Amino acid sequence: MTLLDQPSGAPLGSVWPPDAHGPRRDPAPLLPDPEPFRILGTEAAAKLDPELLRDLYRRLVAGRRYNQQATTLTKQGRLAVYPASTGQEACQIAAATTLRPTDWLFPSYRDTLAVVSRGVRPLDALTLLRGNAHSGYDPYEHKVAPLSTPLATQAPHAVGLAHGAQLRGDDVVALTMVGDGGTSEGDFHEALNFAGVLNAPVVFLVQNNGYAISVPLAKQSAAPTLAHKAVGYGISGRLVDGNDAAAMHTVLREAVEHARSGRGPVLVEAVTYRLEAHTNADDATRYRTPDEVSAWQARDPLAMLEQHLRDHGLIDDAGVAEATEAAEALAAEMRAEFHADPELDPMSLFAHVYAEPTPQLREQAALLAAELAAEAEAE
Amino acid sequence: MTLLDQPSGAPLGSVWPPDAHGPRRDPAPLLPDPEPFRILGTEAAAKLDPELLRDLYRRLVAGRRYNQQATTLTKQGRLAVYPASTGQEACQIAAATTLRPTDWLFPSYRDTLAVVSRGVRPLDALTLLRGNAHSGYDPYEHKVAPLSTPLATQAPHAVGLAHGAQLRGDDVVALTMVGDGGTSEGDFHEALNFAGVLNAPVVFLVQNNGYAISVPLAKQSAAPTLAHKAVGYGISGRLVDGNDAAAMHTVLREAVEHARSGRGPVLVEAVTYRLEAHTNADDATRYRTPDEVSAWQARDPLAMLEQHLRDHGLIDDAGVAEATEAAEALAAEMRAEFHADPELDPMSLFAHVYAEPTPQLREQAALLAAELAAEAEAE
Amino acid sequence: MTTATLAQALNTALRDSLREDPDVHVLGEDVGTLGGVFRITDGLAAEFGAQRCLDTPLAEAGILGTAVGMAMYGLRPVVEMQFDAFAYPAFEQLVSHVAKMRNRTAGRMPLPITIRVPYGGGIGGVEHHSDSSEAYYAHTPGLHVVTPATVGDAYGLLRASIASDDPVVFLEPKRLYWSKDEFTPQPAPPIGRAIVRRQGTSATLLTYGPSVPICLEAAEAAKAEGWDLSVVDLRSLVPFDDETVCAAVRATGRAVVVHEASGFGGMGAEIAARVMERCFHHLAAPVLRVTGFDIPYPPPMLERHHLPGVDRILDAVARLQWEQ
Amino acid sequence: MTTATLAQALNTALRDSLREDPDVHVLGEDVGTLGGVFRITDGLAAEFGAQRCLDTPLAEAGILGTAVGMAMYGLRPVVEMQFDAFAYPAFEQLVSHVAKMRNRTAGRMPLPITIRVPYGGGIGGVEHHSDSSEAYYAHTPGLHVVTPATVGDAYGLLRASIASDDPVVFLEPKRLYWSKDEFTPQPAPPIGRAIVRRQGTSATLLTYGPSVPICLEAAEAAKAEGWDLSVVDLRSLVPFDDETVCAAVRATGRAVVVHEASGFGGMGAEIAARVMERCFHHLAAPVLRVTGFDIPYPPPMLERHHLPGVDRILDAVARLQWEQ
Ligand SMILES: Cc1ncc(C[n+]2csc(CCOP(=O)(O)OP(=O)(O)O)c2C)c(N)n1
Ligand SMILES: Cc1ncc(C[n+]2csc(CCOP(=O)(O)OP(=O)(O)O)c2C)c(N)n1
Ligand SMILES: [Mg+2]
Ligand SMILES: [Mg+2]
Repeated sequence: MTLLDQPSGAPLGSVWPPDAHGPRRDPAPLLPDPEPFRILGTEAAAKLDPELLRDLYRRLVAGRRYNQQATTLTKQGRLAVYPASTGQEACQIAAATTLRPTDWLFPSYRDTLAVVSRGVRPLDALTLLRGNAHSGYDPYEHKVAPLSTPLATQAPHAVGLAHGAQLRGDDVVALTMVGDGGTSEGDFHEALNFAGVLNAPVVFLVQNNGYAISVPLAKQSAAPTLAHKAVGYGISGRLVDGNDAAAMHTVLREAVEHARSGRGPVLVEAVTYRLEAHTNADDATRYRTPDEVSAWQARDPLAMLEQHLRDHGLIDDAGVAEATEAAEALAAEMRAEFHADPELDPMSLFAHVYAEPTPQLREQAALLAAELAAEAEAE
Repeated sequence: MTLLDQPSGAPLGSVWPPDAHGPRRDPAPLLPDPEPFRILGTEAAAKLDPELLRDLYRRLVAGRRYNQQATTLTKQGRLAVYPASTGQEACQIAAATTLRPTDWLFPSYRDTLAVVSRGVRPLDALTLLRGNAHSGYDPYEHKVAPLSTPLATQAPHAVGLAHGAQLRGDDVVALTMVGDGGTSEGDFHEALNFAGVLNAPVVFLVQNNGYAISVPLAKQSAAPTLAHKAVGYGISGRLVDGNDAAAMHTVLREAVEHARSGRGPVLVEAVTYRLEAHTNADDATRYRTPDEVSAWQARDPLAMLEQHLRDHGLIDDAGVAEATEAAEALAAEMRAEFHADPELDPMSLFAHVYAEPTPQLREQAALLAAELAAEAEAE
Repeated sequence: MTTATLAQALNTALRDSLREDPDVHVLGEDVGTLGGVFRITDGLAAEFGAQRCLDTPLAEAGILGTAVGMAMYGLRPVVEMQFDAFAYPAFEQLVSHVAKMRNRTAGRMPLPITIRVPYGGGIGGVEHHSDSSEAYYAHTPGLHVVTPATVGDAYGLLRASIASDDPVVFLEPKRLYWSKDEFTPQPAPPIGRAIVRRQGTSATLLTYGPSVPICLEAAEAAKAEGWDLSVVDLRSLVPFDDETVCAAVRATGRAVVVHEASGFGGMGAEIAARVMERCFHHLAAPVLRVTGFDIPYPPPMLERHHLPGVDRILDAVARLQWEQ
Repeated sequence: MTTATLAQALNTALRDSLREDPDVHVLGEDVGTLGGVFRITDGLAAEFGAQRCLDTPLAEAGILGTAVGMAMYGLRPVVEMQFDAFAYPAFEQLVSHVAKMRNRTAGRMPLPITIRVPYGGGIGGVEHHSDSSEAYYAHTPGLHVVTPATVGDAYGLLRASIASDDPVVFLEPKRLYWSKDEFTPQPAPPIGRAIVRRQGTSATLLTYGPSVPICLEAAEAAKAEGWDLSVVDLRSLVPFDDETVCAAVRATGRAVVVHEASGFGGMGAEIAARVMERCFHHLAAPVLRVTGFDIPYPPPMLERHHLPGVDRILDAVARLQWEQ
């Protein structure tokens, strides 16, 4: 027996001075379950509202179609690049549907489906990836921050917004989405620590899809689970099956209300899988096997929920067809919107650098205007 | 009962695809004891080698005197600034004495006593704070990295060095020292995560002295203990009484050999207290009470060990006097060395910016040389 | 008319801003109970509460990132970075979010954040406590970069920065914190206006922040050499006041740029380049630069050799080709 | 004599370095199994093993900080930053440690680290994938800053950078990765030598990296206007080759600096300033700058308006006061 697992000496109280070292909390309640929380295939499933499940199903069908259509648009050159969330739709949808309209979502580049599920039009949610502007939607309209590309940098923003809302007495919750790779960034750590100290109403949703581009989780972290990181910040950690739409909805709803009730932030690790390549530009065959992918296809969140609904007679062919139609309508809308070329105004480059353009920017804008005029003449 | 403490569904194995998500480790062995490990005042104390305890005592006496002398030197303008480790000497000494000569120490600005305990001359260890150069010792002579001021930035260096040593098959351990405040920095997180993934032989010693300048731990972290952060990186966490010299030595020795044996990095939180102000320039009365300080004076690491030695007849007045004399000799040596003005060569500013000065630096050096020549003439 | 130090003027500016606008929040390391290591936030937590003047955990990216979120929600955060070099951990948040948020949201999400950074040397600080980092910020579109040199400007420019709807990097010349002057709190002209501190005829010194007093000293010393120097205090690096600067340079036909930061790729390069672009045929000599050397900031006992001083400035003036 | 892309030349340089020196280690995000998102490290993990070409966790400060420790132990790390903007999290490690370690240890602890950064735009990247960040590095004493524009230099300069005992920020012009040229691996001249790519008589274009081919194009187009332009490829920003640059400018008496990065406080400011300081009386007109605008890098569909193109360069040449 080594000292590293030897029991400690006398209890703190007996010898310790008035504590300058802050409260020592019991870690037990903070630790996640050893296994991802699941509902489908367990007794708990029966307890759930069938209408909720049908709604989740319809959203999953539409979400899957959205991913397919967006991917197709890249092939047609209508999107510069698209990081699909195919296989992660249950996470994407729960992230949006468990929030109130007054809550805030802080998505990453992969989370446009969550953004769309929050009410933003696909055309606007995908503007960054279409390439005509950096962001297509008004963050305040649907309370969705711009897609964040620098990994984990959006996490402290969520903490700051939640803190600000708390200062104003508003019962707003901020939910931020980070990938398994993003958890390695310093900003992830600093955000969780600030959230813990400020007791800010934030939910950190980590979509652990097994890879950061080509790097598997085993090279990313040695943690028992990513949810175990919560204890180091004195916040609650939850581990959930990210492909179980019912479990995702239940856990996130619980986490959001936990945060809203003032009981502190929550870190949720959703175990899921990216069925497509990192983006259309990536070649996933370089770093993972077809067997692995097909094994995860067997746990497709959409198929799993449909199976459950059919097994329990909660949906019939008509219901499925209806969901499919709605999804096709969404896809058709996307095609229509994206096949029109965006309007571009080069002079807009100078419009929003500052509230008022600096004298230097005015000079530069004049130069570009002259060039454009000359071009126009030439044509 | 909320879902956040509801047990999970079916076990992982039963439904999970071939794991793309890395090993799921049992967190139990990684969790620190609920209370700081102590030896003095427990039965374990009797088991310790008296000569070791006497040696630690002599070092503590000298360390305390070192801190006093350095503080005096600031009053005499012989040091620009000094962050005393008074009250933390047990941590400082154990950090040095539990390492082999081939191991590496990565200290922060407060850890000059650890540096001196490693064999560096006080004059050289304190050069940064004296102000005549950025660093006074050859890092390779005693295997001590330069004092690091940007908080936690030295932690990834320790990981990289340990990783490099491992690649070369050398059984070198790197020990890095960070404060409680430093654990909030992103670099601390990234270093622990890299160490966990690379299984690098690193010991992270966090001296939790209750404050980051004026900010108490409660405003720094909501973690059960800082040692609990270890589990989020899949490494072992240990909590120890940083004022118990015997416990510090025992735990760090154990941690160092744990790392050396390839069983992975260790995070050690030493609960201690900074008895002096942050530095001589700080006014600690602005943020803490005399009562708090005196309560901690009652747990003075030096007094606690001396008490133990006397109670068990392991030291007599002669032994104490001997230790005091050695300490006075050290102080005298410091006074002698520091009261001589350092030699300064302005031209050295250009000497080590690059292996070879750039043409631009040559021009600039010529300009300064001309100025100095003119000055010399003027005098 | 009372007198105050530059530090006190900054403290007053923060207090007045906190009083007038409930959305203003101060946050940073040790800004609350302690009042900041330079005491710039002294007494604010006591008067406005720990929430309005928040002691944060020790993580600069987290501090600035949190401020971004607060600003998104409509607050007006004022962030203190404890020292110049300790703002570097927040560099990604600053460059990739703070500077760009208004632009990437087509003006929908402005970030009215003020980032206070004590900068520069001359106070005997050990390494990492004396950096002049203005060039990093001035080269980053979307940021305003402001630096006061007088007690009055310290107040006026900080008020203007906090009131600005754009992010402002507010660079505080550490070594001037204890400089005293008569002081009545009053608004400054809008950000972006340089000011001629001394009107001369022979040559123009272009400078800012900690180097302004040294240039004024040099101008006095220059009289003995028969030179009557103008001194321009830029006050704002971004936006840049070409008008005032070029007028002052054309009036004398000669110019020297002075700053503490390393010269190569420093702010002085931009100033010299744009002045020569705009005033080429009014110049009798090239615009020269007197700056810190291209070396890591020296240890305290050697810093005086690195910092631009009166003699080095006068040597440069002497090189302005008076013969031809 | 075979042909290769610039990307392949870089890959060959890494391979040859790994072969010749067991202390050379490549580390970064996706550099192993994948071979990097631009495939610059393609096949290296297969040939030298996962340890010599290491897939790291996703944390740039951690990557660079780990490389610092490896270099302290005597290794020669070559770090890949995946994109320009994603090097910002490592800024503190770069400025406060990598750039300063040799100096602060009085030469005892040099850090032979090469930091590869794909930089610049023109590839239709979304925000944060097209930054030109060279000015931040060039202003940081202790760093060498190198950027190749040709297939041959890509090989030679990367070999020289890895062989250097000083830290080198090696900036790879993304948009030239796929440019092809004849290629035989051979050593480059030591870091710090600019090269005249085209000898002209009327004016001199000073440029580097991604803008070199555009300047050569502009020089060809300029013939029609009756201008015979010199084109200087700097290759190294730090150290800077004043000799070659000034000679080329004096020979024509007129100069334009061209780069992609925002102009204000950009590398062009330093180049223009030092050329005018040194060549003032040889110049018939001020040195002009053609650069990116002072705006956040635009979205893909608008980037062409931001980037210096042939027409904008020729417009600047036309403004070089040919009349007077
Ligand atoms: C700070 C930063 N470094 C690197 C990148 C480049 N990059 C984009 S996505 C990605 C992998 C992210 O993996 P993960 O966090 O697991 O999210 P996922 O793509 O799997 O959804 C990387 C390295 C980035 N966007 N930001
Ligand atoms: C990156 C960085 N930010 C801020 C500082 C300024 N600073 C120096 S010491 C200190 C407090 C450190 O507290 P802690 O880590 O607990 O160490 P202690 O001083 O208690 O030993 C701060 C904020 C710094 N040195 N580095
Ligand atoms: Mg992932
Ligand atoms: Mg502390």
